[in-house]
Amino acid sequence: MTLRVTRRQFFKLGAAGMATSSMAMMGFAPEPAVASIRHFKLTGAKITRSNCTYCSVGCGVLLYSRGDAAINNVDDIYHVEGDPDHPVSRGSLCPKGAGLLDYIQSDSRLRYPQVREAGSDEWKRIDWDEALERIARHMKDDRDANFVADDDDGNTVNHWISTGMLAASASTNETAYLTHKVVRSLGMVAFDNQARV
Amino acid sequence: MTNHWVDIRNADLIIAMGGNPAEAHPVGFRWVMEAKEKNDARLVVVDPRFNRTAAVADYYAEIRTGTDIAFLGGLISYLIENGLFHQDYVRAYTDASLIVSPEFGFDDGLFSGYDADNGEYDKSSWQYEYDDEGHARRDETLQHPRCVFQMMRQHYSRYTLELVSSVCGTPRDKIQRVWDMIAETAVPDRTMTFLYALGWTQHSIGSQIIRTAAIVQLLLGNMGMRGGGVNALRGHSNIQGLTDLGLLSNLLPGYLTLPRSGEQEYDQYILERARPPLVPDEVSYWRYYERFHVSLMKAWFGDAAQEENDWRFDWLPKMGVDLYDILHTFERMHQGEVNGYICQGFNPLAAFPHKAKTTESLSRLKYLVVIDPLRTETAEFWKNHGEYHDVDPAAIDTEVFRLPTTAFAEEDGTIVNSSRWLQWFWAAAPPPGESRSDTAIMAGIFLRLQRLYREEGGPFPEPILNLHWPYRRPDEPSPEELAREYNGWALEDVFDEERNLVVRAGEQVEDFGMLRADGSTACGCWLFAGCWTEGGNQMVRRDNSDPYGTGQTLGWAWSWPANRRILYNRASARPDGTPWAARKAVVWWNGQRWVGNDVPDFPPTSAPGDGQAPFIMNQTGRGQIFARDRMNEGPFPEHYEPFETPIANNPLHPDNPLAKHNPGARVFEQDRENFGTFEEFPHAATSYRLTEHFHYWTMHNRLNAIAQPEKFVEIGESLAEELGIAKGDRVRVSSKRGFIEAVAVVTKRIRPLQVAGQTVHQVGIPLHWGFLGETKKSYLTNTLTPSVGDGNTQTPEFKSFLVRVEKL
Amino acid sequence: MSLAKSDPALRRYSVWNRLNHWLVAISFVLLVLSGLPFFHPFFWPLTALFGGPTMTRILHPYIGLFMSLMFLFMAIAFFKESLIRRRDIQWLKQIRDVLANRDEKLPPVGKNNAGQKLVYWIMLGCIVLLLITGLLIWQPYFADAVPITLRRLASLGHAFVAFLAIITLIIHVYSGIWVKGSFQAMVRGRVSWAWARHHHGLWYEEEREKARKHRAISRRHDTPTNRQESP
Amino acid sequence: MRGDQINLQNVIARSATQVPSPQERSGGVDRVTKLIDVSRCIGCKACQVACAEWNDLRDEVGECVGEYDNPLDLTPDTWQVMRFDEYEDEQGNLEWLIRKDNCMHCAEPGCLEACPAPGAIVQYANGIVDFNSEHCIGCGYCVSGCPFDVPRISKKDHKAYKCTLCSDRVFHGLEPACVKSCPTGSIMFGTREDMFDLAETRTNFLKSRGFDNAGVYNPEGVDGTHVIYVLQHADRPGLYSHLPEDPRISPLVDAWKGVTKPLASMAIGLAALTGFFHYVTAGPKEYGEEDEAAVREDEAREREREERP
Repeated sequence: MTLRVTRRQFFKLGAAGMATSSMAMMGFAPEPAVASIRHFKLTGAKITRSNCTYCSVGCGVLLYSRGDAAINNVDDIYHVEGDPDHPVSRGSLCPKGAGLLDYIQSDSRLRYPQVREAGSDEWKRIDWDEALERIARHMKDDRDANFVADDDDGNTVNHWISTGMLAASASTNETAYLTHKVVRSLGMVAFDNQARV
Repeated sequence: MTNHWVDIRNADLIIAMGGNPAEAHPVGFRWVMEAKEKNDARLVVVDPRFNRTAAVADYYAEIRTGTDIAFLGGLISYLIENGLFHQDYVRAYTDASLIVSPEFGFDDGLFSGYDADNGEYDKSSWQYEYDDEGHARRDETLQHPRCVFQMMRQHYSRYTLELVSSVCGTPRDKIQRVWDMIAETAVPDRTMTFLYALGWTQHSIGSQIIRTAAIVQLLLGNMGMRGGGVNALRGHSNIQGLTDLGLLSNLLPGYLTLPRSGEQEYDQYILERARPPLVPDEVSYWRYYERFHVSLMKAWFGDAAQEENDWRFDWLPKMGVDLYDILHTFERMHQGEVNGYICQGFNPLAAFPHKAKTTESLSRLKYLVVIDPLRTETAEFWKNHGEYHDVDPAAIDTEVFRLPTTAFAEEDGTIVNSSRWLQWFWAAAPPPGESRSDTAIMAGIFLRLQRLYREEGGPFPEPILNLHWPYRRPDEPSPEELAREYNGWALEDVFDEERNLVVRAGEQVEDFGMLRADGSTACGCWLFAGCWTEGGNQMVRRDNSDPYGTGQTLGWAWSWPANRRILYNRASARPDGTPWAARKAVVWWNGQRWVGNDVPDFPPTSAPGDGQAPFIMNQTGRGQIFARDRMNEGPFPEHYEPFETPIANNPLHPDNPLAKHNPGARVFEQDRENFGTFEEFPHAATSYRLTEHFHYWTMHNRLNAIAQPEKFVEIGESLAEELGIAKGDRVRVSSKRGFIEAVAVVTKRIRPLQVAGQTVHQVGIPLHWGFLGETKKSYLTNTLTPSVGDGNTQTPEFKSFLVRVEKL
Repeated sequence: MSLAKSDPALRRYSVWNRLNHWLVAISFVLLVLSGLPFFHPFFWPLTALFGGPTMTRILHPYIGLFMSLMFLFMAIAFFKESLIRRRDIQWLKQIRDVLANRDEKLPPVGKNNAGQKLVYWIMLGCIVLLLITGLLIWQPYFADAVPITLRRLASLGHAFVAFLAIITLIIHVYSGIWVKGSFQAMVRGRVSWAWARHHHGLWYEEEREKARKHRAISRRHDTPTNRQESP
Repeated sequence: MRGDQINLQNVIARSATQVPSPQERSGGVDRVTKLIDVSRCIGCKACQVACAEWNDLRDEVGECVGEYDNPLDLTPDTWQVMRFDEYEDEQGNLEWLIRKDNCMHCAEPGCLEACPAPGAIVQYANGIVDFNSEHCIGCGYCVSGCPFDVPRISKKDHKAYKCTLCSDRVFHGLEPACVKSCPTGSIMFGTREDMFDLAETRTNFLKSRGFDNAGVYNPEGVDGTHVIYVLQHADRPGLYSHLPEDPRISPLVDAWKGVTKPLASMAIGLAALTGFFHYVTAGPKEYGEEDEAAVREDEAREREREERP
């Protein structure tokens, strides 16, 4: 989409920049150093098309990441800006969208499963298998104990209302669909999402 | 949205009411600015606050929160009495001509059939008058005293300018000015659009406010038109998708509904929903309900769902009550009737009304599972955060799991924006640490449960053991597989009536028209059928060309239903099939079929002569002015005061206490005790979003924290003067349910209102900030809000409640 | 203190006077060298002498503070002898004779002539102003606190006063070269009786008087060691 | 490739530089301009956030002082701020005037004129005035020089910072970050000509909506700016958080930077020269034989007086 300098060129630029600028420090500044412009931070970035998942305008965003998904590299998103092709947003973003980078990289992002035991005052790190096993066990015990096959009027209801779930209105349709499928198979009806709040 | 974001630019008048698009949807709001500049449109804001939208509006009128029905009801009366409505449209495309049952009545704020003891209506009388074929009687002249038009006229005749002004607190000249501007769009070639959001929904009468707006649009002939419509801007990025996919207590994907406990028989269940036309020969599309239902059951239970076992009707849970919504569930949780709760990317402690109750409720759980990319207040509800959240961890026995999940930037998939576009996006980087996708987490939990039931057995294991799980990686179904599944595919070759092959076994269906009720098709969400066809993934399409210059961009992503961009667009053409106005044309009849710049929302070959009406999802084929029994508080919207109102009674029915608040609302006893009175809490408060933040996420982002770092409340200059509060002072805002402290923003933008002969001060309370993240620690706004919901949807009344402001 | 053979007979400046003067002189020159680059790009390469532009910007004010302090001592030491007298006016009126070396026509002067006194007062004024204006524009310490207009005024003032001081300096230095023996005087502190008589007649008389008294005292308890001999 | 626009010599003015930069190769280089239509601004701060994100700036998290403004003022880490003003006209009509405040990129930049460090401030042929921190010495003269009070000196590195009009993006054929993000089209970017055409359209639109005094803010005092405003009340810029009525480079700065310095420098040289030639003509000032003789007489006289019993 924009200037594509090869990496070598880019290093040259950098080196030249350093040399000339340190000369400039001595007061004997050659023209180029003095006029040198800023390095363009998107040079060589990988661009991924995405959508902002804050509000329901659904603006198109471009995610710029360092790294080319090579096996020895952990790609890292370092810049986000609007997708000019998107018919609604046409490249613009609101302050939330413009700040998406700090959400992706927020210090508040969780990194591993944790549990807070009853009455405890702290989180304890656990591994995924333990987390999922314990959760499944909880759910099964509760369902086994409280599943309602027939209500007081003798109607078959086959529902489980002693465990509820809130689904995420920022999750994908695919997540939502699978979640719904699973939830109903368990007979859950105390089920909701942000549509109400 | 009935229309879509870009279509707003086709409007001649934009009414921002019950929403603050510049604040909450700045980028979508661009098209309002385009309409102003390119279409010479006017922007009018009717809101309690002179907000960011008002900053660029052509006209602003203040209004008391929660009184929109009065404002619009008065408008309806004004339009009718002055003949300022689209006569032909109303006669042909609305139910104005249908005759209402003689049993139906309305007296001093209550409709017929009210049971004061249970606070419920018997809605049997809320019907049309039917002939022997079960078809509604009609009077095309609209003169019959009981035709919907005359009933409506009579109903709103009470909403005079004087009354509206005294209810809303809006000066008469301003009301008149707004009404006049709206009336100008009654002509065929001018359209007005309503932009609303949670400023309308979050009231005990929210749904009815929106119904009133819909009636106005039908009167003006603005439905199905370019630049018209009733447009819900919606909140979260995929709130539309989750609603479409039915992730609500009583829904199934595609607005199919779960059976109620009373509906024991499958046939009865279908009959109830496969609605026949109430006017001869209308489309009444829901008549195909069974096709969608059976296809869903095949998608979920595969071969286990067969005709002989009613497609496993019994495997669907049935509703014991109308709704197990959040208020209902947290009430039961508070009673100790709920043991487990799973929050997938949801922060109820911050997001639900009456925080104290929420905290107590969560504390009574045995286990809580929080699946989120971020730290949330909910996940740490057991932790003591000092004055902001003062609890004793030792006294809370809830076991809490916190599972890290991917953020949008780290996953593939689609979200549905409020234009109903399904847009596919791609992952750009791996998630931090051990985070997993929500699908992997749900699959992980489910497969373990399935194993446990296989090994240990347990009550009613069949749906769990037989859930159709065809995924290549059972522990992490791919978005592609899931998308193909909700699009639907043929299990056997499908033929039409003339035995023409429609779709081959194993192929993806092209649209919901291909679905069948005989088990030969499977479809996870009929509404999304067509999003992933044999032609591939339609949701990745990126052709943004706009050949007609209408902004429809049919080649961009995929829009439900059937890639249609403007709903009810048949109504953009006259009954004879020619557009009402060239500059508003969407679809038209070319002699053989319906064509246009959008996908026709109509049977493509139904000739104008056949006389089918445009609102094909309705049994009447017409826009419903009269809601029949579909609403809990009445077929015609009526103004009722918020449950916490700054005035003594409902000015419309001063002598009927039953009609003070929404008679159809559901209120739990303990919550009723927690309502405050205006004697004790004199200030009318409303809560809302700021553009710099998104709910409780962005406070975790440094950039947004910098832009709006600390909690504040907005107070009008006159109230501030009264209370001796200066800009920047710290104030305490209390309601019956608790208090918060924040910085005072003293502003000219909130003015005192004269309501029913008294002065009412309104206080604005942004909902953002909490005790986590990068911003200054703060109290949660929902400490203050009341736990009562809309009569139909149970959406909490976040927008109108009472507080007392004090200087600290 | 020790005397070299070559040192003339008559003492004009004490050790402290001389050290003080040269500390001021050196820091003044450094200030000129570090200040000129900011005065005009023409002098920019001078920043190299101070380890680059930024270092120059950082050092300049500190040198300034030091010089101001040193100058204060000197100002006190030379205060009395720098007071302008009536005869100085006459001397200034005859400045042409001064420049043309027609010294015989000049009225006798005391320890300092009017020119030297003027240098004293001009420098005193300049340095006070430079100090004040300098502080007002001193980044990063005080500048931010100063109202923008005042800051602009100060920048202008600092430049202008500096110019004045530099001109004065040039005159001062040249006089040192021009008037033979005076450079020596500020280096070793001593001048010959003849030099004194020629350039500072009145001061010469005072000194002779002092010398006479001195000899009288020394004769009473005769100790050859401290006998003072003139050439 | 658009990257060709990177031209390390494409500088029309450099701070502290007497000789002109290469000017010939300006063919086809358009002057760019950023238009800020205040009448379309909703104060959402998208531009503010986009600016910080693009320039890798993260200012301190401040506090609320009772208004929407935040950060309250420009800082070395905040190169633009939104300034909110509630204005009630004579009829009591309320207007919420929200102005994006940042470097105006003057055609005659006071900062550049005041800067003593060669090349620390440059003006590119496209009109952008850019700070080159590498050469900034932190003297703060640019602050004195700016008629809009824009540059800020960092407490971290004591260098001056301000909006660069995203010179890096512009040189690569992109619009500045703030412009791209703007949701309402309040901020527009393009060639100077196009922006003035657009400004006219927007002004006429405002006039058609009853803002008779709508107009463009492009102060002549600094020979125009490369950031221009469309104002509803162009007759009273002061309404918009004290936007200067008639900004110009302070006469003080002019006096200080203008003629004074070359003249003074010359005078200094002259003074030194004068001295030299005086020495050549008049020669040194020395005492003569007569002084020595006189001294000897005095001594003789004294001696005989003292030796007399």
